[in-house]
Amino acid sequence: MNLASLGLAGAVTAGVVTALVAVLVPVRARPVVTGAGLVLTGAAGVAAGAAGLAGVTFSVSWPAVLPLTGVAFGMDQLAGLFLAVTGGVALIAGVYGVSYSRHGRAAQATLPLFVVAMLLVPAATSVGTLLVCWELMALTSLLLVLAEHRQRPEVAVAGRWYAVLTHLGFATILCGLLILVAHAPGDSFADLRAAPLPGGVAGLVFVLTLVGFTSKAGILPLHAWLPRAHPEAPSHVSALMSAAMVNLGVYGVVRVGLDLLGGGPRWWWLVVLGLGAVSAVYGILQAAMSTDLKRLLGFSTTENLGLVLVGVGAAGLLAAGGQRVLAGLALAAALLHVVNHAAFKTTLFLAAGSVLHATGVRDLDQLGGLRRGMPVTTAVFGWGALAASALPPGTAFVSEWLLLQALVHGVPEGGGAEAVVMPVAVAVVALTAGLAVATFVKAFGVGFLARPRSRQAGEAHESPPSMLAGMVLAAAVAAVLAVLPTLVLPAVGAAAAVAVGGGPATSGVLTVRLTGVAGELSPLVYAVALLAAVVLVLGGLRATATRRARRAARLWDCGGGPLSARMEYTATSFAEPLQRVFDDVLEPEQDVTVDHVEESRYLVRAVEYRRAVPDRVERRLYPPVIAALRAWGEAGRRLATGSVHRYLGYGFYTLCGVLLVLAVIS
Amino acid sequence: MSESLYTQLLYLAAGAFLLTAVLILWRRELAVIVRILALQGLALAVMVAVLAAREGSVELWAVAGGIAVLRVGVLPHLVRRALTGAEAARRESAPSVNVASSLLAAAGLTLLGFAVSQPLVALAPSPATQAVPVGVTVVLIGFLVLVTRRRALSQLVGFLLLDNGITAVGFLTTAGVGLVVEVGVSLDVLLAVLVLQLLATRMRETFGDTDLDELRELRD
Amino acid sequence: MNVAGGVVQAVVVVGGAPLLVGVMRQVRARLEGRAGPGIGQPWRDLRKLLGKEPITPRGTTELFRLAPLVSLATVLVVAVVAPFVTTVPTVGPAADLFAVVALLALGTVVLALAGLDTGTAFGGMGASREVTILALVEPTLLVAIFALSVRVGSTNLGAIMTATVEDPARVISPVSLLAAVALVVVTVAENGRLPVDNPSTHLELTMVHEAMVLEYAGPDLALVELASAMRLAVFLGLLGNLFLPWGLATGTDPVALAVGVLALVVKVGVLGALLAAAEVFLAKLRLFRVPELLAGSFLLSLLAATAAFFLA
Amino acid sequence: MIWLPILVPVLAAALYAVFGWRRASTWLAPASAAGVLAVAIVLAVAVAQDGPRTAWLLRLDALSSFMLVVIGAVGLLATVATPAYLRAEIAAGRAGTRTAGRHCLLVQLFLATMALAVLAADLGVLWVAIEATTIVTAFLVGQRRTRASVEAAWKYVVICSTGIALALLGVIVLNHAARHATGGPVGLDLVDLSAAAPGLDPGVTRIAVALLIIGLGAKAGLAPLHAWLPDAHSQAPAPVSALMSGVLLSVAAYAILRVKVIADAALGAGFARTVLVVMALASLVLAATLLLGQRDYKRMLAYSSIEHLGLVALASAIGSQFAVAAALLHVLGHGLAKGALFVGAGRILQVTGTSAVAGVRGLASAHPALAGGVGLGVLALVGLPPFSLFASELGIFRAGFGEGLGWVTAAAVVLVVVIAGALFVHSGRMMLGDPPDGPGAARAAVRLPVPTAVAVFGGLAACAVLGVTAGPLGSLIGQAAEVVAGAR
Repeated sequence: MNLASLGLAGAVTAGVVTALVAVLVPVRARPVVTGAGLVLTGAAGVAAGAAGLAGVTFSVSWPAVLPLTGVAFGMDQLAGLFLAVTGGVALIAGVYGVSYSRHGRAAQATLPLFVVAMLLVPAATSVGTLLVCWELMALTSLLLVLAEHRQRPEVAVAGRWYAVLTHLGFATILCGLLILVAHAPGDSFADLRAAPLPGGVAGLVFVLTLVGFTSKAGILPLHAWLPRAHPEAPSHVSALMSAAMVNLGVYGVVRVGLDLLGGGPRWWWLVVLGLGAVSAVYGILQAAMSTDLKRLLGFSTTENLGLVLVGVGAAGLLAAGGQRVLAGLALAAALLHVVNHAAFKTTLFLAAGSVLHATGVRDLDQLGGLRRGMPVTTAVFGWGALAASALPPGTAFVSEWLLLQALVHGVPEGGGAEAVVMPVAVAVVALTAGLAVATFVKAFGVGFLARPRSRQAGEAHESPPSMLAGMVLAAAVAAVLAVLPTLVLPAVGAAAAVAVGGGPATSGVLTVRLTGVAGELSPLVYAVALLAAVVLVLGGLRATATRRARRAARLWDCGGGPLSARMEYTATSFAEPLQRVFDDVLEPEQDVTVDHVEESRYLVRAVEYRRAVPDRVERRLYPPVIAALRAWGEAGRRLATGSVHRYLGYGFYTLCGVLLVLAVIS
Repeated sequence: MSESLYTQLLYLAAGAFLLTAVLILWRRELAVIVRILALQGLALAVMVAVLAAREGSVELWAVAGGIAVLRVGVLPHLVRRALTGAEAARRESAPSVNVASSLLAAAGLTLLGFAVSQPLVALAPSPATQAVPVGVTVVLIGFLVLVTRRRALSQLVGFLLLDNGITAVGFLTTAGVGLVVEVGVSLDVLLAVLVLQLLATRMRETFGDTDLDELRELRD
Repeated sequence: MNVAGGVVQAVVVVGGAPLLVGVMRQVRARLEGRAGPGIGQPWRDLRKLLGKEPITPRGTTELFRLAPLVSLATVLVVAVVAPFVTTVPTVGPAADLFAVVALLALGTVVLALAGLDTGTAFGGMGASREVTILALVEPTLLVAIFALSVRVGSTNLGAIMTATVEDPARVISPVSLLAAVALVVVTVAENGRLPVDNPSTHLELTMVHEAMVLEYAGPDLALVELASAMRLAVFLGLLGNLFLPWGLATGTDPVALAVGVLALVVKVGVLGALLAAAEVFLAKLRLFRVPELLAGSFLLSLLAATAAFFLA
Repeated sequence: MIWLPILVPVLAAALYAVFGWRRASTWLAPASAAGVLAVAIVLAVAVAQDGPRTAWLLRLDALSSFMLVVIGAVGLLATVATPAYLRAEIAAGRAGTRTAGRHCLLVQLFLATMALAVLAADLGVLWVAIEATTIVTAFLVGQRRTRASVEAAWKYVVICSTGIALALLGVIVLNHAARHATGGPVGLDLVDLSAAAPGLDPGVTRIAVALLIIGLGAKAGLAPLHAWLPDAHSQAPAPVSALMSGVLLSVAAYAILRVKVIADAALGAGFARTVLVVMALASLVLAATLLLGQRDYKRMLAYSSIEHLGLVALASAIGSQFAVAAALLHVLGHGLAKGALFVGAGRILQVTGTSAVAGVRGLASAHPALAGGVGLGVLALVGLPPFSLFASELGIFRAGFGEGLGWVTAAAVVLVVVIAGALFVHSGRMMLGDPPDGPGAARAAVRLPVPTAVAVFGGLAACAVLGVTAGPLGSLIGQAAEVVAGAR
């Protein structure tokens, strides 16, 4: 036993015990018990992950568990990274949940099991184990998504989408991995790495698993569950799903594509990069249009995971071209973005949950003015929004900078496909970053600043202490990651090295220095410099400006009387210019109704403007499939008309056919 | 019994066996059909008796007797009993495939039966196995009756036809499959027919008509 | 560390930026046949504003008061760390081009948030338009950076400029030209100049930047104006140094620094004058035609990035 | 000793015949089923130690003892739920005590015939036993005496009897081949047959095998003669549906496995595999097609049985030891889960009065325990862990990809996904949301009777435990699979 295996065992034990206890204890003690158990589970997961990142390994297999297949667990740096992230998010969600969670017994008991399943996925070292943990994760998350099904009818719809799409994704992963297993002596990862594989089969395996894993990561085109399920789940569950579960999709792509299949031809990674790029832009565009706070965050997850896949794709492409060091850099950038995204998305979802808790409103058009009632939540969300906007000194800035460095340096001397791919990828990252800025300015500015746009928002009050503690903890982690990414970068680099080989991608303590290529960045310096500059400006202002006291004054109302909240810019109007720019991509649905005064058609009484930006990919892709399935089912009903003659006829004709065939072949 | 007499008797019985099957397909009057069914049972019993005489086996004679009782007496009687009181259902209403077509189909099925039985005949050529195709054909015709006839009782007859054919094949190939199994099979068939007869009666009681195409409440 | 260089750069940018605005207004006035107020007018305006009482509109939060400070601070940091006068880095490895761009964007973002914070239609409108343009400019900017840095193998501004100084022929390469044009468009868009925005209008329908900062008054407004001017100066300075890096000091001795300052002032002054002259002949584009302009510039920058392999 | 699994239920049946449905005899049925299970376990241990044993007409090997365990386990589950079910039926006036007594009697006979089927040493006896199951269950299906239930019973008997008659023809043809086997004549004894199989005439054996598989397939709910299944399962009383779906189909599948052993030895693996693959895929397509637009939740469960038996058939077609082990595990897991589900569905029918999917809304709110049980059951059917169906489906698919049936297996996976989607959607509609007001609303909460709850949750718990670890059953399954695939 070592720290890694002990930690994992501890996490599993804590999770399962918590689930059992949560079923048994009375309703009032339940949130505290679940929260405490979740914190323990998460902490044990972090410990196991940290040990794994430090290079502690273990390997166990229990053939008796899971009949026929058996399970095997182990640890390496790559697994450790994802374990640590999941554990960390769980820990924070546990703290938050103590005063947030008011759900039923089943949901409370499922939550720790969900965390356990997520912790086990990266620790799996055989196909059977991976699949069983994957499905356990899907099952528990499905139950959690459904936790509030009585409150809102949309929950059932979201659950349906999630159930079907996640099962579809699982099926493709299953097929892919089983084809791989069929060419190997056993189903352990070690066997698979050693298996000789024909190129076509490897490609098939990769594509199949890619479809499944990217679906879990919320990547287009199988993303449709994500913007539905994430908003409808309880907020700490949303945080777990959005910050921990989707990562495992990336884990799957990296583990199978780079580790088990050992890289592969360029086209694999061009596909990955393309999927990532399209998802990033599409996700953030939808987020920029969204007025539902949690849906916005959900689409932002699609965006960020898209960016991660851009990094993974670049890593695969570079590795295929023999540039191992740069591949390591690209993968390290992607994995660092996974970590960073987990930190800031947890922050954001928890803050959104706090808003929802206080107001019951998710619609940005009805929020606003939360600063007064909820100062801590506002500050936390503001910090999260900065982190998500990829601006210094935010968290995402560092990882996106690393990603850009990998892309800039990724062009080989002679040019080639990379010479076109890399600049386009840079453009995608840039556009995504720009739109992310717009999105989060909207979310924060409209949602939290200015005046409340509804009664609920006006009466909002700060959330209970444990929720605040959870949020602040998440924000603090995001802050540390933003300023001192060097704390985690060596570990992230080691995890990347597991998949693509090569040494550490970066070095340095206060400064991130790239290995092998020129490039350095010191987020700490920027933070300090900004702070110093603010102090300097403030000093300069004190020295030069008059010392008169600040005076409150009326806003400029064009002389038309006091401004009301209805005159404010809303999230919809804020996004309108962008919507116009991307009209052809988004195909929004708009509707203007003009009401006239009875006496004259020239006097307008009211103008009503409605806009909806449906998910166009979903609109184009899914309805035909659903309609086809429905038609299939409808047509198929003719198979069972109730006529016993018909039923016997099936047998009769089959028999005659079979006998005929037998007579012919004998 | 001389070889030729044996063969001729056997083939005569087999011919009668097939003919009765075709007649059942042809006729619509249920009472007549039941009578033909009894005749077919008789033909089957004769077939087994001829085999018994040929083999000189007491056991087979006993089986022949059993068959005669069961298939000439009991089973047709059961069907007839279900018929009584069913005035409206005495005639087969228009079958889903008309008589002419079903006769043509029967011709096709005969060809198929003969074609498919070739390996069975070839495995152990003898006068008895030469008649196996007749049994197979009757099985197929029985199935055809099941598929096309609309009255509950006609289906019952079809089932019995099927069963007669199978029994014939059994005796013509290997003179039975062992006593225990034989008895078990006969008992099962008897019980199945009993159950079907009871159900047919119950159906008539519950909703009057036994036209099976009315029976389409359970569907998707 | 190169404290002297950093201080000199900061002083030059802070002191010179309002003068640059003054020069541009003067050029414009002369070309339009007016006498103009003189190039010192922006400084005089700032002094007047600093002397007024600070005002906080009702209903705004701390963010509204902090925004001008942060906005100015970001430009100040850029002025210190980026190579304007000398390529010797001021504070460690901070002169990364991506980082500089992101810092400048941060300044815009806080002002946009402040605009939203006021809760007026103007503030929201300005913020919305400003971030839209920001989002659309980003791809052009970063791809142009890509084009410039791929050849050097670094995104460090100092490294790029040094490489150009050492090999002047690069300037007239197609990559450079395309990237330069793209960056000029970016500069125009990012600083709210014609034809993207008209800095001297206060017409509701067309305002972008001015609508966002409409509620500021007194010393706060002074900071906003100063930051805006410095932003323009910084952009022009970077543009000048990236494509015409001559005169840039590569050491820290006072003479070289002095030459560097002089070169910077001349480059920025000329560029500013050219920009002002061009503006005389331009009308403001409709807001929804701006994306076309930006798309064009993006195309140029993408061509620049790929041209590095296909033309060079 | 070997006769015990048959004698115990027969004795119980006799007692029911004498005493009918009384307070004292209520728990006789579960006791008898528990007895079968206990004997099955004892026998399984004995077989594991001493190898197969035979008695007159019967033979017990690892495969038979495993099937006995399945019969005992699902039988116990169904009979535990029976008293509560019958009481509710009597209370609702849909049945009298005579019907109840006859119900119990027939169920015991049903268990006995199934036990006979899996213990039969002789293909003929096996056939007799399987046909006998049709006869004893016919009246159980028609128990409610409504138009629909009589209709279902008629279809059930006609289609199954016809199918099974084809199997009889197959038995006879196989007997013909066996009498003329090159190694000297043999009877229908299963062991003798497989020993002599290489000497069987291939042409004749092919006909026999085709007839046997198609015929037994009717009883196993495989296409093309599957159509009785949804009707019978939806009309039969819930515990009987549980038994039919949970074990009867599997017993027929067991018979197919026995036939396949002979077929593979006589004809090579290809022939039976082709037939079974076609039937398995046809069943899966059919189940998927009819589940998509399904409107009746009991029929939904029935079609899901067709799906699962299709998977078992696929595993049999694959035929490797691993695949057969997966098939056996699947049989047990499916029996437990489906048994629990039918019991639960029967309860839903009793509390809501409708079997239409559209008629049930907001079940999770109105009847949380019942909905929880049924919901978990659906998740088990879909093949989610920790339920054992996950392990067995994974095993089947793995074997399929490993044994060169990649495309077929891939098609099966796709169909299973479609089916899972349909199940999710339909059951989600029933479970989730707020119960509506007005007509069609789930009536006021009725407590779930304890025995029903025990049956539902006990079955699911057993299924889940089995999915985590098979324990000693694992080795039994291994041995049983060796009986089928060991010869290869």
